[in-house]
Amino acid sequence: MFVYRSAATISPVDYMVCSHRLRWPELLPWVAIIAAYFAFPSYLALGAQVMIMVLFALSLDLVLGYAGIVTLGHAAFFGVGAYTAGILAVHGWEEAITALPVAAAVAGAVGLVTGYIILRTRGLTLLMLTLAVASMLGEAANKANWLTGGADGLQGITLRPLLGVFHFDLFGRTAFVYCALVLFAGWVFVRRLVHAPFGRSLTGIRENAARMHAIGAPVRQRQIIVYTIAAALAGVAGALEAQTTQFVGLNVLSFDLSGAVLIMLIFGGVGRLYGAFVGAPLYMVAQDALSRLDPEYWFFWVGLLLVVTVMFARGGILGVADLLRRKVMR
Amino acid sequence: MKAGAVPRQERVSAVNEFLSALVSIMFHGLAYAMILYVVSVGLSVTMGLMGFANLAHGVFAMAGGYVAISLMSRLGLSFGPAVVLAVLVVAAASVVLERLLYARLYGAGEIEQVLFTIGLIFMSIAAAKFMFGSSQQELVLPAALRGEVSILGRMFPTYRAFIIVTGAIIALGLWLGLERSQFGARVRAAVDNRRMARSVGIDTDRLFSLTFALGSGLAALGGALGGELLTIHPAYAIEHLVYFLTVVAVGGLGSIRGPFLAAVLLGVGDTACKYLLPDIGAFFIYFALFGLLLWRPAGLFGRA
Amino acid sequence: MRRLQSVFGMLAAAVAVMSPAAVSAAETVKVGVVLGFSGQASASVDQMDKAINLYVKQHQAELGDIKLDLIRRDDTGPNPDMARRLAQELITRDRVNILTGFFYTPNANAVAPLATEAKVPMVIMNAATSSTMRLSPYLVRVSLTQWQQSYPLGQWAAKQGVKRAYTAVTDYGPGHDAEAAFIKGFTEAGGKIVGSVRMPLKNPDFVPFLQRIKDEKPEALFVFVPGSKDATALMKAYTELGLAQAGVRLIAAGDCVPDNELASMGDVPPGVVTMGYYSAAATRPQNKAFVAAWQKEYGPDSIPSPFAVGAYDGMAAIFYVIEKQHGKIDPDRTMALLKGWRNDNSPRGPVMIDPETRDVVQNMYVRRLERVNGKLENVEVETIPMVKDPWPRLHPQ
Amino acid sequence: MTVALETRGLRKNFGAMVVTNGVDFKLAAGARHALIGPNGAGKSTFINLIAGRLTPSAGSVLLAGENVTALSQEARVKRGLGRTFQINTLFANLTVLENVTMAVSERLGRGGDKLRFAGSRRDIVEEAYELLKRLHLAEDALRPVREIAYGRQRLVEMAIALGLRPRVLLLDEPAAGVPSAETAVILDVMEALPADMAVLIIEHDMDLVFRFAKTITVLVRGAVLTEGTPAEIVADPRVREIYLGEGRHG
Repeated sequence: MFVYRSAATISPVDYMVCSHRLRWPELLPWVAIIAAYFAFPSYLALGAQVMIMVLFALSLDLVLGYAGIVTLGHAAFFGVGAYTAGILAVHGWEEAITALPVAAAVAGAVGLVTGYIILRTRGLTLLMLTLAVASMLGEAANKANWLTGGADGLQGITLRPLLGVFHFDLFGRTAFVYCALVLFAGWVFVRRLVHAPFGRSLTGIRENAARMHAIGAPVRQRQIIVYTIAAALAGVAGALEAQTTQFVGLNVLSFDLSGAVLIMLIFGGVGRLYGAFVGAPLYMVAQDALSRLDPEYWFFWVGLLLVVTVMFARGGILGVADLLRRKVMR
Repeated sequence: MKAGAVPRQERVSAVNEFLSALVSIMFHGLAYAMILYVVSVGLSVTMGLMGFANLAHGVFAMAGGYVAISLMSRLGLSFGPAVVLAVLVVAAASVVLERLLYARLYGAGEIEQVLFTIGLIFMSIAAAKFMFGSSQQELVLPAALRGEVSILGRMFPTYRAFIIVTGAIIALGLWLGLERSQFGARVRAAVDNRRMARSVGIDTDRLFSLTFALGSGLAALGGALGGELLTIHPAYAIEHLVYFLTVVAVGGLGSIRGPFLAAVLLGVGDTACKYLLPDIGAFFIYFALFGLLLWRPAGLFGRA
Repeated sequence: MRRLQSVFGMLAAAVAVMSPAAVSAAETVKVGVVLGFSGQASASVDQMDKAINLYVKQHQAELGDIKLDLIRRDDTGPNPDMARRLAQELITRDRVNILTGFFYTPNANAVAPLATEAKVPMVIMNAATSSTMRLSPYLVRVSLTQWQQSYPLGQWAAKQGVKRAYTAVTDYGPGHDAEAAFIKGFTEAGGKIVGSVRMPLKNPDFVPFLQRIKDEKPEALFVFVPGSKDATALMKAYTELGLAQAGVRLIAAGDCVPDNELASMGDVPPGVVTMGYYSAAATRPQNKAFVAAWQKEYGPDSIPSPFAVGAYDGMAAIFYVIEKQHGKIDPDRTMALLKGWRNDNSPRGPVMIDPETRDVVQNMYVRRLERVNGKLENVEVETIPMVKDPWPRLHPQ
Repeated sequence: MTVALETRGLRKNFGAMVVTNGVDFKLAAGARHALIGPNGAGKSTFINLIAGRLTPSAGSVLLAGENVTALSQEARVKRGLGRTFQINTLFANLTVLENVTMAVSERLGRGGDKLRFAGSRRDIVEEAYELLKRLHLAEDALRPVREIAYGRQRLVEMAIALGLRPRVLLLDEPAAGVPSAETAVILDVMEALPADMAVLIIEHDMDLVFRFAKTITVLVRGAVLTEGTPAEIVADPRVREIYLGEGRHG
């Protein structure tokens, strides 16, 4: 994964030891987010939703990009997080920030249990089982009217102002800043994780599980752990969605959402940490723009974009960018 | 005899009721299963042979339905010829698609294939909506298939009886065809070992195209025949995707018999659950999927 | 690094392109329309959109030099978070004066708090859950509620002498409402429910459910399924299984027989009775004129559905408040005008807004599904005048 | 002699096909032992059974006297068993140094660390790099494995296994697919292995086998045909028969 071309001058050990050092392009998303806050004050609601999806896609990247687990049911955890935060708020837990760890814990627990059961399988079977988990939760949420509000959605979420000061305003300023800060924390965490031996070993599992077994790595255990962590992170994203929207509908558990986040991530580039930061905004902005231009048939263009991406831009946008850069440097 | 006569009568009627319920479940479950089978078996073969996660398989079924319906309503063809022609048209079109697009992704990862086929589904939904409008299309059945037919003293919808019989014939034909014929032997050889097949001189490119055409043709057949049961509308491919994939996953990739058994299990099970336990009817398919796949991760007839 | 720069450059450019244009002139009224133009219900939404366009075309002149700016946004289906974001953007960026549309209840529910906060009147053109109205004082509804049609249908059925009825509804919010409303109306009037079943939302096949009901032999079967494809599938299953011949009468919520879908329902046996607020076959002059105008615009094969009439009347209400205020929309004045608004020219007959609940009051019609000149039609056979939503009375706050 | 590795009545069948047929085998501590046999004799299966990649149908595997038959691959690695693969089984998109670091890191039980950067353990990287130097791979340290020559990839295979500092090392055809000019490097590396490490090698290159091994076991149709010193094996008429027989087929 890490191609160090400019490394000829320093010793390989030194190079590898500082491979996790922050390089300045990594700060670009944050510059962009801060700039967006001031430059587009009327797009803050979209911005908040984009950042929620970035966090969600980031959690998927851990599972899909790093550990190589293809899932069509990642919305399960997003939804569990969203309902947890929503239900807490409806029942009087109106403090948003402390609800996040609770949502993470509940979603993580669901991830742990389901991961433990389904991660013994591979390929199509695993794909179907991830789908089944999300669909079952979706059906359950629809059934449990008394708890979730069913198809009408969970109403009556009220939140106290953040830190007692910032209430969730109509322009989405608070929501934007709140999402940005949580996303930042999520990024710091995920970045640490993927640059830690654990993250490297996930890459190893994706690249070659047989070898990971042969060097004594507890492969399945690591997969379950990362699945759990990613589930918790997706739960946080879901909780953010519930809190900023102050509403939770069944769509948070839908196949559409699982598919959308998968598309966003692959679109941006898988297993690169920054694919989520590129794919989610681009997809959502493109969707927003296309659905304005052509409300009835916009998904045709999205579909076409997907096909073209796969045909000509494998590795997503960042993959293509990498390729171009390498060609230029040669 | 001490128990008296009244309970006995009740018992008889309870038994009758139970039997009649059982017959209903079997009948409707099988009709549903046959459609699922005919559509999914093609997916099983193509997925097993080419290792291609083709989520867009349902698009071909939908296309079959649309073409058949258009042929009937616009060109005035009758049901039978319309279905046959629809199958041929879709199969031919699918080969073009396979050569132009699918073939480039045979070596690609699962992720790319999933993304690509989701893209195809999106495009198919928009295209169908654009061409045929967003409401569902009515499949006008010939008079002979409408109404009810009496089987063993009970009335059953004729169309469903027809579906069951046709489905069974197709299943038998496929089994004989793919187990006995030269083509079948090649397909199976290629499913087992692609590199080996190529090295013994099987033209895998052609074989892939043919198989793909067969798979899509079968999907089209299922879509057109089953248009009254699984109604044809733009979101068809995505709405039934889970069911098709489930049949394939449970049946086992590359298998002919597997999907049949899986379709019967799921079709009858789903129907039974709706009939007997309607409140959890929606969960059945997922529970079944979960249980069966954990028990046999490679499917009932899958090659591990 | 260059790649990231360029990516974000593109992003910024893309966003900049979509920035709001210059602030509106005084006589411009902006109306945000939030509907699922794409997605599951696109067929019904298409009808609504056509009705909106038709109304604007017919009544444009009445506005004089007031400019009406309809801003359409696609919420893509039951996506409350998206609907809310779109509404938020319509309010904060486009500065709309009125919000309308809302096919799905969850979407309307998610937007309702925004209406309160931003004081933007919100005209619901479809979403039919009674409790929604309590979420904001800035809501009005011009379509109907489940209780409004299924409760009187229950009463009517019992009065017709039906003793034993079975209910079958789709297992989600509106279905639960319809079930509760019918059972309440039916049992209050002396009927007995012999069984109830909830059918899954994602349901490829209704036959097993109906087979079971057929085996139970009730006198009548009450059904609610969401419109469109489910309705057709249900009717087909009813026909195919010969429930009518077995003596089970089908009585259904109007949603099960959308006028524009009747052509694809095949040979539905006679005797199906539904309760609804609109039938394209109604013979009152307002409707004849409406259908004629519709077919002139969209072709002789196009038939308006109740969804269309909901949207059409929604536009009528919006035009009313625009004209009354000469294009200067004040939220509270708008709400005052809407409360008690009455329109006798609606294709569905007289319709008004209850000043208390802000919900629609309208005639409900008992219709028989019949073949007229070879085409299936909902023939109105009985009128229950000016029905209020019974739900608030039965569920006091 | 202390026994580093032992199998007792080890048996594996796939359906009706018996691939390993009751093998009793002992590997002494510090041994230089080769397992040879014609194609399809079940050599790789035998290695996979020992390593725990396959589960035996019957019989047992003992590591330093401990029965490990029921243990996972991971657990066996923790008990000092290392292996290479006949077909390169590497992290193709990672650099050579990363490949080996991964193994060292797992050996030291640091592979699951989550919140500490991998680079913060300089000693681990250094150890891996030292290993690369010993295997003449240092100049390729920062190149992705997929970009280096096949023969050098075979060395990475061994480097990864050595990064585990195994007491028992299983080498599955280390020179397979390597041009004969380059096998010398591989032999060099093998000869420089620590004396206390027990090495079991499967190899078709008889030259390599006879120069390296002190003991040879011949496996035919899943069963041990004979075992002895290289000289004894060369002299054994049954072995000659098999190899000449095989030779006739080309």
